Amino acid sequence: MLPPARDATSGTPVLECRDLCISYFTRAGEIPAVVDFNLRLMPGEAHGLVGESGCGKSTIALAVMQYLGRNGRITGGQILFEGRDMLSMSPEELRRIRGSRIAMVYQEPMASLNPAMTIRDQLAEVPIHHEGVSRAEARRRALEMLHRVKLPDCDRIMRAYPHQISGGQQQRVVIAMALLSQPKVLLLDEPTTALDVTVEAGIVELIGEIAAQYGTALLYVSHNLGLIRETCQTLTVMYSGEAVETGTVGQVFSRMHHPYTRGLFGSIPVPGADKNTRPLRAIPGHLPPPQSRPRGCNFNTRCAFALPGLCDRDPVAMRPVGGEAVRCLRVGEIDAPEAAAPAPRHEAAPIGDVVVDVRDLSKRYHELRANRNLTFDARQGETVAIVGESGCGKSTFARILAGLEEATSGELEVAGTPIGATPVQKRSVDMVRNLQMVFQNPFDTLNPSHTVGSQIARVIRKFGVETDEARIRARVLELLDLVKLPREYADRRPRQLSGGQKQRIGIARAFAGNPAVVVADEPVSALDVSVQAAVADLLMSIQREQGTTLIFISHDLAVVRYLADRIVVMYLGQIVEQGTADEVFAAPYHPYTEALLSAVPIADVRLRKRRVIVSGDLPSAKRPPPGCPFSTRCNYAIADLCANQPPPVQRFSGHHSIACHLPRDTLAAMEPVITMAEEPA
Amino acid sequence: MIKMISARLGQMLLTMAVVTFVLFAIFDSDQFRRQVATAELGGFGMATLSEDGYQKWLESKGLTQPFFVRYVDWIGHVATGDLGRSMQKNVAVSTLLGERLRATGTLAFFVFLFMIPISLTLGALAGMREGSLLDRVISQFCVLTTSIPQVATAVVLTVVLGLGLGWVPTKASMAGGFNPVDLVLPVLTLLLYDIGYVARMTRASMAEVMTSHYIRTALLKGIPYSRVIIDHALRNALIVPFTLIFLQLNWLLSQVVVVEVFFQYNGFGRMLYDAAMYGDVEVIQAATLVAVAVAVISQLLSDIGYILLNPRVRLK
Amino acid sequence: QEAENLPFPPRDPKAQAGGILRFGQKVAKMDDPHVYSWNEMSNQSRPVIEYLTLVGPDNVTRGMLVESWQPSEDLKTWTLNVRKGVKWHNGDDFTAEHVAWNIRRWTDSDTGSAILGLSTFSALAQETGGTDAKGKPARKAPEGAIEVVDTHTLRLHLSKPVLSLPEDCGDYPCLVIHPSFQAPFSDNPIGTGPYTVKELKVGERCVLTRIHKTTTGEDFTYWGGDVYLDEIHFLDYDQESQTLALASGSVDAIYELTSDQLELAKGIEGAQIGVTSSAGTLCMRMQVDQKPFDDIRVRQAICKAADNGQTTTLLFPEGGKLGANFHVAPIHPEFFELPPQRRDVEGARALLAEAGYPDGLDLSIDVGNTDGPWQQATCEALRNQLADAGIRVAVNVMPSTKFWEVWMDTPFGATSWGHRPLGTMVLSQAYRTGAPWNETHYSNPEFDAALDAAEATIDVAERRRLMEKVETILRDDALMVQPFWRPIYILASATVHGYQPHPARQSQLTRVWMG
Amino acid sequence: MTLPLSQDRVRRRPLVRPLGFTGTVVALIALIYLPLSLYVIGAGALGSWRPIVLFPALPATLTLYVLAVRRWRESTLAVVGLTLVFFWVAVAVAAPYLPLLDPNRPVTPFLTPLSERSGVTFWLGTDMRGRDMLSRTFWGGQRVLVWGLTATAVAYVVGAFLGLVAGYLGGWWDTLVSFVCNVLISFPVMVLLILILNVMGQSGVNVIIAVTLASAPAIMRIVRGLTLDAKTRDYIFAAQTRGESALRIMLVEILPNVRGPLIVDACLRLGYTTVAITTLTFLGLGLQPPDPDWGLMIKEAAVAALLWKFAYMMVIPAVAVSSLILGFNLLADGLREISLKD
Ligand SMILES: Nc1ncnc2c1ncn2[C@@H]1O[C@H](COP(=O)(O)OP(=O)(O)OP(=O)(O)O)[C@@H](O)[C@H]1O
Ligand SMILES: Nc1ncnc2c1ncn2[C@@H]1O[C@H](COP(=O)(O)OP(=O)(O)OP(=O)(O)O)[C@@H](O)[C@H]1O
Ligand SMILES: [Mg+2]
Ligand SMILES: [Mg+2]
Repeated sequence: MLPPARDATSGTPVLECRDLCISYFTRAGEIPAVVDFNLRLMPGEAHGLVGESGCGKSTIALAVMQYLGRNGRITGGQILFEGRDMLSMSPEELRRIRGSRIAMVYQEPMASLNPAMTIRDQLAEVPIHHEGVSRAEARRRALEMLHRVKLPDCDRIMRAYPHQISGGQQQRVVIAMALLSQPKVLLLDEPTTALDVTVEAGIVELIGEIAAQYGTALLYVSHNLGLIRETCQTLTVMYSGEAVETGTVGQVFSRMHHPYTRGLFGSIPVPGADKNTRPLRAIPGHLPPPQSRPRGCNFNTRCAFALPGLCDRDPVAMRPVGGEAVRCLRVGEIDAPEAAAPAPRHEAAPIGDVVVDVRDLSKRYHELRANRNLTFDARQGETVAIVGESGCGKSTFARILAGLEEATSGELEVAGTPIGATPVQKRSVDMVRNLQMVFQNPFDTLNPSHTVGSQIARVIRKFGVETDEARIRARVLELLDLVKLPREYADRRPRQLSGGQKQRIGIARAFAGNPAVVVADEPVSALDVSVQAAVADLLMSIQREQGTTLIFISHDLAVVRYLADRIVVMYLGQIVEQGTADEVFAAPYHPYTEALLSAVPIADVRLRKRRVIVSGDLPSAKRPPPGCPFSTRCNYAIADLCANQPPPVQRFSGHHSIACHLPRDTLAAMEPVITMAEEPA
Repeated sequence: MIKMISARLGQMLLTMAVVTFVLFAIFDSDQFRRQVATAELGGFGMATLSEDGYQKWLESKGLTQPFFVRYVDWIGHVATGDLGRSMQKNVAVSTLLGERLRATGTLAFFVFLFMIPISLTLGALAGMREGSLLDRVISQFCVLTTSIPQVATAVVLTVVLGLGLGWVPTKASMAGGFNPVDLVLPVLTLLLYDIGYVARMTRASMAEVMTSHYIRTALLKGIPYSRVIIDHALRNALIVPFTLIFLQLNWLLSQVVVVEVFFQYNGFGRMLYDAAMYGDVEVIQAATLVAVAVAVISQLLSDIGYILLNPRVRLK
Repeated sequence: QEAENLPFPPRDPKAQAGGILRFGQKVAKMDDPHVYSWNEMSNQSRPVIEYLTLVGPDNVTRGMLVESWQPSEDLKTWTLNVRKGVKWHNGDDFTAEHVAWNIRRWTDSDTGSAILGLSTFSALAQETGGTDAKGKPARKAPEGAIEVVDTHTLRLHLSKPVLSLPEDCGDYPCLVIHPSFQAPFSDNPIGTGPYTVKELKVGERCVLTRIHKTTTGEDFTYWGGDVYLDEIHFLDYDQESQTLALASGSVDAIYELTSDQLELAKGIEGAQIGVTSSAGTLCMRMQVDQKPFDDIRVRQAICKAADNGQTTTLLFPEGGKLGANFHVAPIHPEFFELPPQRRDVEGARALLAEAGYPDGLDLSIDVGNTDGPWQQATCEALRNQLADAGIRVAVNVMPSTKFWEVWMDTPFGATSWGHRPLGTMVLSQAYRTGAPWNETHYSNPEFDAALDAAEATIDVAERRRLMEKVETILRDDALMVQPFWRPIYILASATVHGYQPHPARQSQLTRVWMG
Repeated sequence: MTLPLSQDRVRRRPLVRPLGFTGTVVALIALIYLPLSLYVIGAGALGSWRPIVLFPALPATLTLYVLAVRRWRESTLAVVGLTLVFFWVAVAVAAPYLPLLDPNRPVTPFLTPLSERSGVTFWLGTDMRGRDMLSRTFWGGQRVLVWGLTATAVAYVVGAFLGLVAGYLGGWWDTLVSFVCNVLISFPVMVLLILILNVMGQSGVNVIIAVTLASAPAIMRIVRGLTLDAKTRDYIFAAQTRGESALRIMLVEILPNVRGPLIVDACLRLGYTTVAITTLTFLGLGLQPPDPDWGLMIKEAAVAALLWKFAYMMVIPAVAVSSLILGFNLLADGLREISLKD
């Protein structure tokens, strides 16, 4: 499926970066965003660029396009396109190359399409301006290209404006636009991050096919190691403006050398691992901003192997290790396998009585049914995860639980008290205190105008946990200890904190009143992987200590698998499958669960994945099909039946139930999606 | 769309009813009737007028009837197109209003004629390259012109162009018939501020569009810069200014008061000012109806313009 | 063919007929001439309808629609000889009956005319029994008071002696209209003058045009002889804008040049400025029955602290005449010159302390700028002067209509009094006990008696002698600070001839010509 | 043994700290604004205190200027704007103590700038009544500043509260408040001001009412929009899930966060209010004489001094008022620029 990797040492690379240095010039001074970056991209090769947010990935992609905005400048090195230095090209030459020989696809498809022009005009522009063809010819080519990227109903899409088509379709259009002139190099800057996982799977597949078909070289920028593993042959891991490790995917994923790469892998939840048997190991500390990088190795302040006097002295150069290059002074010494030993296991917390009991809960917004007949429960000390893609009604449920919305019908009991239709103002202080929320967006979760300490203190005061000012202060400091933040942070304002730190404060705030139930609505999905691991672990450890019931909402199955005792899978407002984590991850599957599982990119080379691609996008929640909500995209759909009849709930073992029309045996006979590979590649 | 239009027009009627009711109520006070009588008869006359005489005078003006009767009457008349009579000017309000609106319309026409192309061009040029020298010059010019109160502009223009250089008449009463040269100063006064304002808005809109990702996409598609500006940037950047231009109508209605009073131009603003100072209720009422209608309709036009120009909203 | 005893200036031998005069002033409506409240209204009407008598630019009153008059010995019965040969625009002959009709209307308080405040007509009217809210009686001329002797003779029987009948008849609203009158006058302009109203757009323009035919189609010859202008266009300009309009050539003459604009006007090439003295003034008067002005020492202190000389030079350096706080002007025939009073700040302080205000006094004066911003400036000057004596005055400026509502009621106000041809006229309208415009609430029998005596004396020299007492009482009672007599300025371009400033600001355009 | 004490000592902080930056600024503004408004509005009631009430405002003005410049020094626009505004504030505060001639005493009319008369130099000349232009210009800013600030502040309190109510509570509240504001907005501003002032008479208080009625709807709309945005933030949900009262959420959770755009808008609106007050005075409807006032100076000069050689009489007040408005506008631009950079 993927084109075989060519020999990277022979022939002219289509794109080459030599000792590339890029800086942004701001009023704070020069920000060296990228330092000493090298890259050789051979024709037809797919190269991945991974790293956490802010490490300079996009900067490299834009530098290749020679488009760094007003304040960005290439301060050193060369960029060679087919052996020619791009820095010495005239603007007109550059213009000719852009969009025809090198093309780029961006993260947010909606933002990269002109809202006031039809898709047709935006596509046709490319051949018109690059090849001088007639408008009709240009349109013909555009249409053809839309067919190639497997868009349905191409004629309609040609005439549509960007907002009239779905996000997945927009991304395909953007890809079609990039491919129209059959470029030699295609730069993809996080092309799927804004999309739902099942849609993402389709796009990733498409990119792979296209690369194979056109022989285009790909530079694939992503923060998702799994995605790189599935799409590229070679990769570069970046940290804080520098490449720290490059090599082929096989080499790097199976025997990584740089401590950072290892840390990164250690913090990614892998399907098959859970919080008790294989806790994640977060990298300590956080990414230093470009203007305050440490001396010596950029990673030395966070590295377990850093040697004072060695790693913190001089800049470190890339050095070859096997077929790879690694930017580490101690690369040989620290390769011992014990370095990767897993962190200690935790005892599973005891599970108590049912605390949250949901029966037939529905919520309508006018004609839109955000939740339909939800039924499940959660016990004391248990983590129940709700997974599902955007718009399936996860947050709606959380809001009902928190009393911000009222259920339209059905029951919701917490500790025996019905609260489904009681808004928060009408709930008892005790109930409010016992039911707290952790929110998704770290930038929004704290009020930017008040200090962190005062926001926690307010909760303590409000719930009457403490009344004396000195003791409130003491409690605030204790809570900061609990979430492992320095005590001085009490006087800081949210903008002085990083995303992960904010999320910790959010957690401290939620737990300030010792709640019995905490609802966490996507608490880690906006965070970088390394931070994600730390925050998720924190949540788990507090839960363990306090015996809290945690309702964990996420769209990321890997995270969910890692944390949850039980999983509830939702699609378009309905529960399609629920059971313990193990049950949901093993066959039988609901076809949607199967697709969801398959769509999760897996970075662990020991795991094999069966590919299940579903077509199309999520239908609008306003007009769900009358039968099974998934019937429009289901590969197994039974004609007439699925689309029109609501599916029956089939019970398998204990808690495991699946709402599906497929016969029990068919379900039971499903192959597992993820399996252990016999031998690591 | 039709729903929106009718809803807005309904709202407009409601607003008109409320506003005219409030005005009627305010002007119904005894104090106000006396003020009108004083304006009519003069201070010396009022001092010699007997109470009977005053009552007779009120009666002759139809002011003795209870207020709601007059209001309902007035509404009835307005519904049939009769806007009443100006006490101060002794003509039918509809005639007066018609003439004055035409005059102000002429003024507005010239203001818009120059303002639209100039301000859009300036704004687009400035916004195209944010932070460039051209941008700085245009922006500062705009801040400066929008900082000078119109009374000051009017005075200075009169001194320089009217008296100093003697190029144009200093007053625009059009007493000797319509004379386009008379319009120079009022139009210039209105223009100076308005150009600055609209250009600033255009610049902001353009600058925002220029930083958008689709402009980056277009440039990196290899489309020539000029085509990117014309095909991609302007099309989006001018949506806001275009809708803003309709809203300027409402703004203009307010600004013409100062300018028309200063330049003695017989338009809507001067009429309203005179009427307000005199307490000429029916003129004020009629002018208010116009003002409300202009406000609502210009808002409506601006919204419709926005919808039509912006496919994102249009095709929802 | 020029008739004798015409009230107009003699005709200019160089005069050319024809042309249009563009005259800048506020264009007001012409509703009911008898209730005109602005001079501008009468300006627009004067070429159409006329007075019984005309007060000339020289402050001399001459017969207009009445040719002559004879008072009785006791000044209570006046015989008027109506001019013969005068025709109305509708072809009717002008008769004494018409005059009687007009006078009846003037004296009916229901008309709402300020004319009733004039001595003659208040002496002609009697109370009818009804009263108004302010307790003022309704009034009307009784049967027999206005006696039509024959078609051209009229006899008026007044209830008390009045000296100023001819002057009163020339006051600006005393225009003589046809009994068929229906408001608004502008729609139905029947008069006796040489012009008729062609177009009126209030706030824009008023066009008067020569009348050559009566409405019945007969030839119309104006009784007053030569008239030169074909048309008179009154074009609407605010007081402040008139000068500029003339400067930019939009008008040929303006109604009034304000003193502020004198410098500006001098700078206009070829423009002629006309000046005359008038008996118009600003009275910053105090109500004698209101605190703290009920204490005469306070009033005297204020008068002592005021510096009228300074105010005069400040406001009207060219043409202003010094006032002396008794409201009779040097141009009045009966003016008696009292010895001047010196400013005495210390004396004022002493009086104040005596009156119980050793730390000074806080006052507020209402001013309405009814004739222009000079009124406010006068108050400000007074404020600055009084400050020296520890009297702190807040100048409360209000729009003119607001001021006219309070002018009779405010304890301390600045009222602009127009020109009266005789000194006694204004005294009897404003300071006599119970007079219609007695804004000071002054009531002094001694003063009333002295004024009666003066008003009963037809001989000017004798009257002047009698005025000494009147003026002294008024000045000693310290009713007002009346700092100056304002000059009247007009402005016209060089092409306008025969346009003269008038002390009562009546623009008399009959003999004006363009050349 | 001495441990608690020493800890205490460590905790002690410099004096301005407990107030914080915002607190210090608010205190300084109060120190300037209150004496100034007392001086201008309550002149009569002050009696013999009048000459000294402005003393505390002088150092406060300087301190505030220095603080503000240091805070916003990164934006040249903001610094220029601040300098213009503070020039006039300083002049307004210091006017009683500067060696100026009495602004109301006539000397000689029509003295052109820089001319000398009996040993006194008239830097800006005298007006048509012979009053010193320099002193009139300096005194003239006081009332515009005081009434402009007061009117804008009142309009803000009213508008912001309505906006919070309409935006946060929504539903009927929103419908009602929005309708009333729409009604007011459909009046052209100048017309509204003229009507109000003509109906209620001319006084500073009525100017405040008029400006409030004219500005509050627009402020309400802005605050409503910002509130609608803030309302969807998680921290508001967090407050709601704590069961906080609506009033507290509006005032404590939302209001501080909409402050940024509001401060920018307030600077612009101070400019508009200054224009409005000047224009109203010019039309004879605003604040009334006796004291010098820029609008009035323009008005008087526009009548009397329309000659090239006398143009200084209206150019000076026109430049004065324009520079103040320019200051407000530049400040607004600068602040917006800074907020965009963050
Ligand atoms: N225009 C700019 N001006 C100043 N600094 C910038 C600019 N653009 C990016 N940076 C800084 O440069 C560094 C690299 O940014 P870049 O966008 O390349 O990171 P990235 O790896 O693409 O991150 P992400 O995953 O968040 O997209 C960051 O620290 C960023 O803050
Ligand atoms: N207040 C509301 N009014 C109307 N519709 C709403 C409202 N809130 C949510 N919805 C709709 O209800 C559906 C479920 O929304 P919800 O926010 O619960 O989804 P979600 O699963 O949390 O999605 P995401 O992953 O994007 O956060 C969506 O279609 C959404 O548009
Ligand atoms: Mg990026
Ligand atoms: Mg959600």
